[in-house]
Amino acid sequence: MQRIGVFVCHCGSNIAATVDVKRVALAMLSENGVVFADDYQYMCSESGQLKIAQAVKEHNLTGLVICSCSPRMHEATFRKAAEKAGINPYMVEIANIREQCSWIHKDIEQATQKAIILARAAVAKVNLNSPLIAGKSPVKKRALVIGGGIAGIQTALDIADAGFEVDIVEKTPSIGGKMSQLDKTFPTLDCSACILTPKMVDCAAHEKITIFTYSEVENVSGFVGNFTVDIKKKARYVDSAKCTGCGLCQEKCPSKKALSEFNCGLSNRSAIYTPFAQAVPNVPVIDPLQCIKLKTGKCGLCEKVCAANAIDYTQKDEIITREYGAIVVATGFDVINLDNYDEYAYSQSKDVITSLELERIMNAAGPTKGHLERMSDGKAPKNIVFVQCVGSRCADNKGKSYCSKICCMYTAKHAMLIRDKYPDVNVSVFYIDVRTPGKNFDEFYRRAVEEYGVNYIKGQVGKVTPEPDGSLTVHGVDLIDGRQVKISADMVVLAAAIEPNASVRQLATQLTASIDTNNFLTEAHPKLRPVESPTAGVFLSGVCQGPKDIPETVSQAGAAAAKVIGLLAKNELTTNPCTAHSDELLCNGCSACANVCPYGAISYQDKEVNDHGIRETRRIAMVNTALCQGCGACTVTCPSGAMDLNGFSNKQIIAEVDAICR
Amino acid sequence: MPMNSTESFAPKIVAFCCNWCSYAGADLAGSSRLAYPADVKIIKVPCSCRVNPMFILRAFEKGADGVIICGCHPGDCHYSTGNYYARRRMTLLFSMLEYIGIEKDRVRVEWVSAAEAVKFSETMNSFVLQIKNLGENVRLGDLRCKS
Amino acid sequence: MALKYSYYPGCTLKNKAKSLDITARKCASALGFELEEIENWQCCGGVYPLGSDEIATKLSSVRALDYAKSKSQKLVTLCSACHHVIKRVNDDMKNVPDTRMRANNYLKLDTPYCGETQVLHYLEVLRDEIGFDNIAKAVKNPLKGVKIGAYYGCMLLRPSKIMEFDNPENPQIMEDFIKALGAQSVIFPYRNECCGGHVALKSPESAQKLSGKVTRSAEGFGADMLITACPLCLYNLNKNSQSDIPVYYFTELLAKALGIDSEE
Amino acid sequence: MQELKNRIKQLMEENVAQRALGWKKGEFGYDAQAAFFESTDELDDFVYNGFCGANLSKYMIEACKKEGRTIICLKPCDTYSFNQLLKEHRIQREKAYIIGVGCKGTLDISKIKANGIEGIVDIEGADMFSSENLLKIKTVYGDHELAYSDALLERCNCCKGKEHMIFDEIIGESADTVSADRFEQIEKIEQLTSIEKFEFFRNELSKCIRCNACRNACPACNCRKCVFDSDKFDSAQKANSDSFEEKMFHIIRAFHVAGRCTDCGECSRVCPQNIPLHLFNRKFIKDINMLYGDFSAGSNCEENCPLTSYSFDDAEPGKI
Amino acid sequence: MSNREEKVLQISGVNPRKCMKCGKCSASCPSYDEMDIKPHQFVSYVLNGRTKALAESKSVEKCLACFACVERCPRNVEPAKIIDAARQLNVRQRYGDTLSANDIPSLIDEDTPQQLLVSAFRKYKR
Repeated sequence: MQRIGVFVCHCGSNIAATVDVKRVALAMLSENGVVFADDYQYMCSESGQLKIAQAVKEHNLTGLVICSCSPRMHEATFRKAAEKAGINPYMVEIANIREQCSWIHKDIEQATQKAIILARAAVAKVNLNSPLIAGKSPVKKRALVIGGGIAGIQTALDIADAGFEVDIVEKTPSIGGKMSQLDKTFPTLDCSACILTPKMVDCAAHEKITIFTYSEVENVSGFVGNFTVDIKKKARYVDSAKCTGCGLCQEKCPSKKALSEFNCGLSNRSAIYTPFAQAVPNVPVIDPLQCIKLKTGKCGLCEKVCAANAIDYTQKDEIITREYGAIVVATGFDVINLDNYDEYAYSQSKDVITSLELERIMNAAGPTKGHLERMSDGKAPKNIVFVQCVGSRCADNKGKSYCSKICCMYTAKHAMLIRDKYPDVNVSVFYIDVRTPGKNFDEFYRRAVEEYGVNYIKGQVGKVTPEPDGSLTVHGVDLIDGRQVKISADMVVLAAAIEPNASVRQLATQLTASIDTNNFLTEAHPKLRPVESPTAGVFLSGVCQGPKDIPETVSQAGAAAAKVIGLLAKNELTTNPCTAHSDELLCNGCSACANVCPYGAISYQDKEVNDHGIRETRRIAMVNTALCQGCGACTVTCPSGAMDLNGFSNKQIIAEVDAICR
Repeated sequence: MPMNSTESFAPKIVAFCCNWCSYAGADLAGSSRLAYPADVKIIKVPCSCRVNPMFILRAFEKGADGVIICGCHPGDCHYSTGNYYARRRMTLLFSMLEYIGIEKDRVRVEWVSAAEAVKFSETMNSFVLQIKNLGENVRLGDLRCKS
Repeated sequence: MALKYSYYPGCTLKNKAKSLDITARKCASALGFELEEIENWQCCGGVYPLGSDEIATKLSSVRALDYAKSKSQKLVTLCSACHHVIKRVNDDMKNVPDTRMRANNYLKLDTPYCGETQVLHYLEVLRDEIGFDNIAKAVKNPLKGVKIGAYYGCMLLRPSKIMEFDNPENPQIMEDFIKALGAQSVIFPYRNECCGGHVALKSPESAQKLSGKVTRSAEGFGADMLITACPLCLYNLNKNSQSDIPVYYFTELLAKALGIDSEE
Repeated sequence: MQELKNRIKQLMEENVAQRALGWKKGEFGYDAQAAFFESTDELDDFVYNGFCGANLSKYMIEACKKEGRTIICLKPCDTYSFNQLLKEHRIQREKAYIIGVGCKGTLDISKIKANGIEGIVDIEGADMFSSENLLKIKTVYGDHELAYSDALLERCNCCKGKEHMIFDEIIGESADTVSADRFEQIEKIEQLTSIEKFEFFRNELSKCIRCNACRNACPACNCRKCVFDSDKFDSAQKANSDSFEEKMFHIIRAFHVAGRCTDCGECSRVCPQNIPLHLFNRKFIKDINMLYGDFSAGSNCEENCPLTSYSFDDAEPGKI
Repeated sequence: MSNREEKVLQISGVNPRKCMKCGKCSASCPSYDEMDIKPHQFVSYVLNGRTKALAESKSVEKCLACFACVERCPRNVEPAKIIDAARQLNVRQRYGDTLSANDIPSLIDEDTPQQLLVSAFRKYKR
């Protein structure tokens, strides 16, 4: 028989304003097993925890029920408090009377009644709890970073600097990501390549970092501290060990019609290519869809000119299996497809471009060698119009509901840079709001207006019409002036919304990390655990978690690294004791449970059992508690009820059902 | 069903929520103050695949008027595959309940992610309404109805 | 067996836009489908009633839709206004429970009408059921060298969520149609901007301003002529745009290309 | 039948197997029962006729605990259960010598009695291997005749097929007995209104006396200890007639054997209250076939049970 | 919110709170210059209790029902429905007739399509 203490938290007025906490405590006194019940202002506070310790001592408690906020919030707190007070931490159950009661109900009577029932269910459960001891599992001292943009690079460098091995898996032929495509960065107007390239080189040179470019994560299994990951290294057709990076092959390659991904399709590249001059590794790849040799068997020019003999047309995709203690997702973003926004004529005119395309046009290594030119006729534009919020802040199923966060600042940057370099060019910016929270951000935007004379117009653009003379008419509105505005422009730049890289959907499934309705990875807690995913051992870095600029990305990358370092620094992890176990007297050995176990945690042994005096050898299911994650799939599959789950046993759940339905 | 009896009838509704998605979704509904009727009482389970059909039958036997199971969206299960098994089990169980003449609207499975607070609250509101329209559960207490 | 459709001509096609009706029917039989005029059809009202509580103004459309349902046929329209009204009313009957319930309560049909009929514009029939490539094959007098601007106007395209006719900002169907006839299509940005026809009666100055923009844009891009599906647009562009650019119904050109005599 | 008996005798004498698992004649001509024959002498009582409906597969669990090998006689439909037990590791293949016995359908004594035939003393013509289609029934009130095919169990009218799924040798011919669609009854019930369905099942289930005959006969109900007998689920007091298990017994049992039930029909055959219990199991089979592709439990030993597998685009619960 | 405002919202089915005041409707409106109250202002007029002014505005008659604002509104607010609801308010309160059958002969020519008359009566007359 348990001796249960019930503690009802007021949570200031969060609970007490809607739930009559005293009545809840009083009601619990008549519940089976309850010997003590009390209420208190803040149970999670130090004095609240002290109260628990005192009650345990005075009333010889064996189990605790805390009626408070969600167990996701403070279950760990109360378990620790119980342990301190001398009770097994798994003898604690939380009745969630805040998120599930006081915060969603207004009627005090109703809320109080519901709180009593929730508490009753928790009491019924604790009556059947038994002490659990957590196990230990070792930690593989290596981290995987998925994505080699600035987020992945920074995370990898920080982890490696702490002395742990890191692998970076990057989908494209080079690390560098979106930042490598940028020309200048706000609000300091640093040259993007100048600050990124050294970090890329550091990564390549770091003895603790292994870079797998042109590679993808194929499969993930395991759990925190013990992940096993299959990495697919796509065939590069170039031997990285031999290649000297001389670039002759690219020069000689006769197939030069492919669109350069790096230049957003604004220029061409050869079939054998490195995406950009500073690529890391500086080893080209052969695009099999473009290569004449791979398509027709003829050509082979690159092989002939390669002095290092690095070309290998027979290379195949390769799967590498590696083990990791922690995984960081840093898959970044892409610009949305603009098909839903044809009113801006992006598909109808070459002179309507996205801001990322403008970055390439402004960049000295870009398609126009850094000269501001129209893509249609190479002429220098005289009137440029920027349109903000294209596809952001949309509630119409065409675009994204969120603010892409970086557009206001990069548009101010673009406007300023253009006005600086080409003072005779008129620049107008249509905006809905200018959002500039960030250090020196608003000052930066004001400089664009005040010092550089950028014409900011509050209002959205309705349509861009290409005119017979090759110009573009921008039909907008100036809401402050109360007039429709028509601007004849040579170039229109769209601040297209950003979205998580498409690969994240599948990756989230592989990692069992959850994603939100916009495909951003969900953090474990939006405020308190922003760089951890809800899946232990999986961390988030950069835009894959939500829109952010470079400084924020780098801070988050460092934070994720710190979390990884904290994890890898441990030699072993405490495992969840809520694992499955099978009753050897009831087990039929039928293998149904092993069929549904996602972790391969169930094996079978021929074991001699003593079933009420009958000794016989039986085939019995055995659970490896280091592998078991406690999902419970096996328990339902088991026809005889031999398989049960610690912490969520059949009897406990049924007791809760009974208590709720009573 | 006359309107007034629907109004005064407070159904007993048991909601099994998986720890990783739906329970978190319920928490978010709470912190977002998205109200749903107090008739819903949540039982936390690690995964929707932990829900044994016996729990559901048990709830009905003990007087529940509706049972809803919420889990991660298929493909997003914290344990990779749990909800796929749950989906098959519940599909068959619900079909059986309908087959033996239990109103199939008394049971529901809904996939609610940790981010879908609105969906959680809307789901619970609509489920409670659905159960109120059905009225009290009289059939599934004891199928044999022995005196 | 020839494809048969329930056909809703609408008031203008029986009067000022007779040639749209006649050429459409003749081309249909040449292309192997038949337009069976709905018995006792009533005027659609010309404008879709936007008020969410409007019922009476939607009933004539529902009757036509229900007629097509009873014959298990798709309903085909020609006039942009009729198409707009009937398509949207059909969407209400399918997706707006309140409208569906009240309209059915009023009409007291044998079985309630719940948006079962598929509403197609004649152009959609050409594109989706006949196929522009088949039309190209049937062309006897290719309109070689003619530069034609397709004027869509408003009502076929918007709101795209309901009309589902084509990309509302960059449509393709009429251009593909023009190409099928062997002519050259001229894309001009005002092809989906309003011509102002709706206010031609009481604000002719507005109608002049707006329709002028349309014709100037088309001429600027080198169009020799415009085609449209809407009698009101045709009227307005002819009368108010102060341009001499000829405007035809798309079916008139179709008839010409197919070598069909468009006289009655 | 004699051929079968002789062959068993021979196998035992040659020490191929130590015992046989077959049917023993009962008190009347129509109540043959499953039995172990430990010696050739005991084989005198061995019978194999239309009243040997009992599916012997489940007895193999017991046989596997015994020394040596056991000859087991399996009708075609029984082999499915045998396979299923093999798949679940409940029996060992090497412990069995399987004689697949031909089958022309098994008889339903209540169907015979339903023809107004009472006081039965003896029934002739029930031999499995004879091609005669006539039952001669001696009663205290005189003699009756009935076509063999008119007295078949429902399960034989919608037989899965007369092919043995597993065997060491086959003795005797089988005859096709299919005269009805297996899912016809299920479909009929599905057509009823909710209230009609409920009334139908309530009426049937209220006859249940919880004798557990269905559970005992069912080859899929092979748990060492049934959940209804352990206290793994119920936190409340056990086994009074009001208990949860009592009320939900048949639904839970059907769910426990879903995907494993071979539709052998033993549950309905042995029910003393004549409750058509197979209607539950067959509903699951029908749903599984429709939703997850045709599946026949026990047709082989490899295929995964539909409830321990899944596909990404399975139907959503409540939406079929 | 007064009766009239509620009525407009009910007829239009529009949720004015969804508007983020981007002005895309006004940027898209071909009748913008003819209107005294501009499309992006419609929601404010309803929310601020000035529906009467809206109903009496020129905009009611100037809307071309071209649905450009509906199509392009990033928030699904659909301003055209608001202005039409304001017009409906007039029509239903029986002072909205701005077209009489007697005017027609002077307004038409031999080519005027029936469609124009039909829709004009719907627009200008109860």
